[in-house]
Amino acid sequence: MPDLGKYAVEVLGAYGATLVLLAALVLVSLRRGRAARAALDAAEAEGHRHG
Amino acid sequence: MSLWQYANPVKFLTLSARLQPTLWAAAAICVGTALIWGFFFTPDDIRQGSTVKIIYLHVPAALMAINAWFMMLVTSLIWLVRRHHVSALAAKAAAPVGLVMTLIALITGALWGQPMWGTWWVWDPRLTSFLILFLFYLGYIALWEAVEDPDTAADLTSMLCLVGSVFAVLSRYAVKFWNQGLHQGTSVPVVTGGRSVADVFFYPLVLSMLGFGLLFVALVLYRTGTEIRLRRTRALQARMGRDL
Amino acid sequence: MRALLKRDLALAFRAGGGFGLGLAFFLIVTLLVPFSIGPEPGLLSAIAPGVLWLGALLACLLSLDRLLALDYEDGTLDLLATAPLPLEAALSVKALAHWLTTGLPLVLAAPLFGLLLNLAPSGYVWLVASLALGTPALSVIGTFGAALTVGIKRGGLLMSLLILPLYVPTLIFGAEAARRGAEGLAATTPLAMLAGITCACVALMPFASAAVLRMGLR
Amino acid sequence: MRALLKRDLALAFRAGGGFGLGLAFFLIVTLLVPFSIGPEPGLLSAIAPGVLWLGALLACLLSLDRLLALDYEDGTLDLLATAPLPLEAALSVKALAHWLTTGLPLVLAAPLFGLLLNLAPSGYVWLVASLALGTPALSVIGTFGAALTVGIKRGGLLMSLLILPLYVPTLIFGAEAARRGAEGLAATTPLAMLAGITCACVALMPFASAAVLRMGLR
Amino acid sequence: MFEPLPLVVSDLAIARGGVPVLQGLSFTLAPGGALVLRGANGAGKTTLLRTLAGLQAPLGGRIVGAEEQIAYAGHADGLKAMLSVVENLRFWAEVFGQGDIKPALDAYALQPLADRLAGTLSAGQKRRLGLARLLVTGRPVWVLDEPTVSLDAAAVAMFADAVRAHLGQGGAALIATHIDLGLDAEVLEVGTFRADPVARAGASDEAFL
Amino acid sequence: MFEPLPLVVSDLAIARGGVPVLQGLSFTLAPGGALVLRGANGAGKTTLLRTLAGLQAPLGGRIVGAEEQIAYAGHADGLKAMLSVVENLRFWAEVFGQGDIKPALDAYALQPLADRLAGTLSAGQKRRLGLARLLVTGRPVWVLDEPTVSLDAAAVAMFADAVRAHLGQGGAALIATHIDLGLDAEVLEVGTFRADPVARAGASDEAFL
Ligand code: HEM
Ligand SMILES: Nc1ncnc2c1ncn2[C@@H]1O[C@H](COP(=O)(O)OP(=O)(O)OP(=O)(O)O)[C@@H](O)[C@H]1O
Ligand SMILES: Nc1ncnc2c1ncn2[C@@H]1O[C@H](COP(=O)(O)OP(=O)(O)OP(=O)(O)O)[C@@H](O)[C@H]1O
Ligand SMILES: [Mg+2]
Ligand SMILES: [Mg+2]
Repeated sequence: MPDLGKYAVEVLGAYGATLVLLAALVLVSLRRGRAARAALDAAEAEGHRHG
Repeated sequence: MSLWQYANPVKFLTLSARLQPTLWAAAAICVGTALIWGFFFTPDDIRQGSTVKIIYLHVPAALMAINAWFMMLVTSLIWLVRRHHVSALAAKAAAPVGLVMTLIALITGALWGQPMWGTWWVWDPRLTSFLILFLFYLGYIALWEAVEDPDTAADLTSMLCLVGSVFAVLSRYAVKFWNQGLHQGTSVPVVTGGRSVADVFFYPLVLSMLGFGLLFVALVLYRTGTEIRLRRTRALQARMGRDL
Repeated sequence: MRALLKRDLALAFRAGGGFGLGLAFFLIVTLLVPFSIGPEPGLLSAIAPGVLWLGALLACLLSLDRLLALDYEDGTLDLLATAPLPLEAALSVKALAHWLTTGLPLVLAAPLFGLLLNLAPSGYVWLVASLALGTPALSVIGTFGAALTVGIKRGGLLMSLLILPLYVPTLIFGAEAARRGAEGLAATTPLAMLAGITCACVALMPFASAAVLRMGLR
Repeated sequence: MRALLKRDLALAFRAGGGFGLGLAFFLIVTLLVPFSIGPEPGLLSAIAPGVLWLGALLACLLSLDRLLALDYEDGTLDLLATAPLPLEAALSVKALAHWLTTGLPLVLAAPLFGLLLNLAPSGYVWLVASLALGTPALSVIGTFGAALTVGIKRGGLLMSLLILPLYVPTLIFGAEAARRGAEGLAATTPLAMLAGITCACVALMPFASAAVLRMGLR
Repeated sequence: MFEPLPLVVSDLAIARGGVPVLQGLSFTLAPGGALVLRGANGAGKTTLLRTLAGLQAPLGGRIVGAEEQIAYAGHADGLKAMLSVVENLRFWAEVFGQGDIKPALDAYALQPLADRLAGTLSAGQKRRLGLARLLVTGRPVWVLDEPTVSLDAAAVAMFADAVRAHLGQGGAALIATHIDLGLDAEVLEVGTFRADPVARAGASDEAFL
Repeated sequence: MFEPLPLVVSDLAIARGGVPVLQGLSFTLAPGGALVLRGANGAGKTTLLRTLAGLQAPLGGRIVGAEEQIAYAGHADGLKAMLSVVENLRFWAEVFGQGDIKPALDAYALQPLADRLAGTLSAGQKRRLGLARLLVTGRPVWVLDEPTVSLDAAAVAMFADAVRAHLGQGGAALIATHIDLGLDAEVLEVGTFRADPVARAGASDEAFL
């Protein structure tokens, strides 16, 4: 851990906030993507049953 | 072989599925390396102390925030002129990414401002322009959400993007006229190649910018795929549900 | 086109119409400012030009809300879109009617409201000039926003969100001109910029609005 | 009643609904203030509490516009008036839904906006407290105004005009509490007054609103 | 099974916009009975039905048995464009304290549309949803203003069936309409109760005459 | 007297909300002819009429002779509640460059209501005013979506007379309706052109299938 001096809060805050935001963005994207995939698979399966 | 063939959703999905693993891996490696390098292995600046480490987050995020809007402008134009659905959906997919990048730039900037300028926020032209950009993203996303019919939504948001871009440029001039500002000038002018940042700070910064760029591309490809699947689901359901 | 203008004006003057209400809103915002920020005359006169411009902008924005929404709801827009009148012209006329019933009264009443806020004596001319040059742009840009959100229920606030960033340049140059005027500085540059923005908007925005409206009606 | 609350919240969160837009409007007003009155930090921090209160009030006001109007237009109000639910309860619930989707987010976001306007550090607590105590009154009084103007096309601006005077006491005490807090003075008296106003309004206004609405539907 | 009192209207006089429209109107609607209101455009049918539903006050006369008994359906359907068919119906069911919406969906063949947003329905589909709402009110007296507007023949038959089932359960219905519904109902011609324009009894302007 | 080209529709395909509704529709509407559209609720009549009026784009096929020829009247009447009957009518007459509104007032017996605000009319009176608007457009091809909703028998007869007179002058009319108008007109059953849900022609979602 580097010595951040008197600016530790700001620097750590900046890194923390950025990583949290990026992680949230990626996770939300992945969750939505999975949901969309599942919905599509369900719709396609049903479509085949209907002919 | 025309480039436009990738405007076909199926072709697009196939290609993007092939590209994505590489992109995600490269993005993770670049961002990870750059941030670890920047955070642990660069010295403090004489004037700014350890806050200089924020640059590896702030600048790439700011860059991507602007580029995302630019990309949306181009894809919107493609949709309006050639009506390729993938293009419109790519714009839709990019907006939240741009919004988050803008937010990161604003937050890291504010955190940087507190030690450097003694205040979280000043009405500096660059900062102000960014806030306006943030609003544009919000409005653009809200409009996508509010319109029921997907093609109409694509049309309307594309027009908003177009008109909004003109006004964004205008705002930039207006804001500069209104207040001269505290913010740094550009220190990495791509055109001239000259720069005002020492090499120790510069290399991780470039790596970080590359990483953020790759991350942006990977995210947009993935999210565009999601949008395509949602549209396809909708189409299938409509086909089955319309039995009246 | 004359018919449309006449009708919009007639509707504005009828009970429940928009005329005078923009003005009233402007008045009330100006009145509420001293209540909310306190009554010191020095502070008030420092912020007077800005508050007046902001009030004018908000009054404009509020009255835009139903510029097209009412016509959409009762089917008039569909019928207008099939009428021989080009939609661009119809929207220009509607923007003009909006300006005549909202912007113009604000311009004329602004000096009075300036008194309420201790505006510096040198500021009146510039305030009126900047409002007169700037409010047409507000109406025209607003029409674009209204066309974008037509057909969206509860579109009013979404419209505000979409329009306000578009209003930024007009507001900056307008308020800057009024402020510099009040402080006795040269205000011709921002005024010229303002005039430029207004001319460009009046000439070009109706096309964008009509395009957007056609998409929205579909 | 639960059903009504659930429905109103669901509608607010749907596309085109009101949630977040009040917040956006608040943001935009705060943003436009520096554009119109200039960027000096000293001036800004002097007017910050007042501007924030005024912005909250206007955001509330704007979103009230269609609180009842939409339900009136599609006939829901007629049907609700004939339902077993007393109209007083229905209107209280609607006011509650309005506060949850507009007032509460404003309260939570206010500190952030305080940053933009250089609010003095001691002011944050008082700002949030005064908004939390005051915004419910704004929603309830606003419901009264909406009931008063239901059925009037383009009633939005008329409603603003009618409501704004009713908002004055709330605004005065609220802004005063926030201002004194920011200046480090004792702010409990205005805060107590504000709490009193809110309690009285929440308890009594729904009866007035329901009475007025019954007349308006006729 | 309902146990409603009969709806008894005696010597009713009503006005719209301060102008008397009908007067001297009396009728009794017994449980199990239906009454069809007829009358030219502007005769005052809508005004009468709104008065019975309690949405406006009568000028004179008495209405007994209406309070909390009436389910009203007017020209507008009270649907939210941004809620789905099921959500719209469930909302009204909850407001009226009823539980199950399935019978209502079935009666108007709305199952295939159940998850569509109400705003995307066609005119007739919207109307069907509006009529289905009556079935979730649990109220005995239906007061309907031109219920069959924009319905096709099949949907009109659904409506007639629903009314018949309602009457069979001891409900009652008062229907203003211009077309023939194929219901076995008494007909009331409102035109014969037209308010006398000279001896205008008790309009709000009367005090000035 | 009009001299319109016939309205020729060939192989038209239309969609609503991105979902194809009708396809393979062809017909010719000659001057002096009337065509009645029939079809169950949700069959796509409104969508078809809006497409012909140019309010939405077709998915495929051609429409010839519609431009600037069509007067459209949809579910909503386009009336301003705060303008009087005469003012409403005169506005549309001016927009369409016509002069005289008296024939229109007479055709629908609106003279007694001439100075009333449109907002105070009854449902049927409003509709009459909405139909009177067609007479001041001077357009040869009337495209009407359920024009007789809430009209009483007398008003339906007025409407039928107005259509007959219009056809007699060489005009043409395309009318979607669920009731019998007593007009001598061809009938087009739109149900037979239902878009095939599997072989969907060119809907906006098609790219995704
Ligand atoms: C909320 C506040 C801030 C915002 C919105 C903001 C915004 C931006 C933007 C948009 C850029 C990209 C400019 C470009 O690439 O041309 C940028 C770059 C930069 N910012 Fe900030 N900034 C903020 C605060 C700060 C602060 C407080 C500092 C440090 C004192 C700072 C230092 C820098 C530096 C060094 C660059 C790189 C300039 C370059 O190399 O191009 N920023 N900022
Ligand atoms: N504000 C008003 N002033 C004067 N007359 C009015 C006013 N409002 C309504 N009327 C008239 O009252 C009469 C009754 O209207 P109502 O809506 O009850 O008729 P209705 O029988 O339902 O007709 P429709 O079959 O057309 O729906 C109409 O003649 C109408 O024109
Ligand atoms: N956004 C949408 N998504 C899916 N289907 C839709 C959408 N909007 C409309 N539809 C469907 O399109 C079909 C055509 O509707 P249209 O309004 O043209 O019917 P119509 O023939 O006029 O019926 P009506 O007689 O009831 O007025 C309907 O089945 C409707 O439910
Ligand atoms: Mg009626
Ligand atoms: Mg239809």
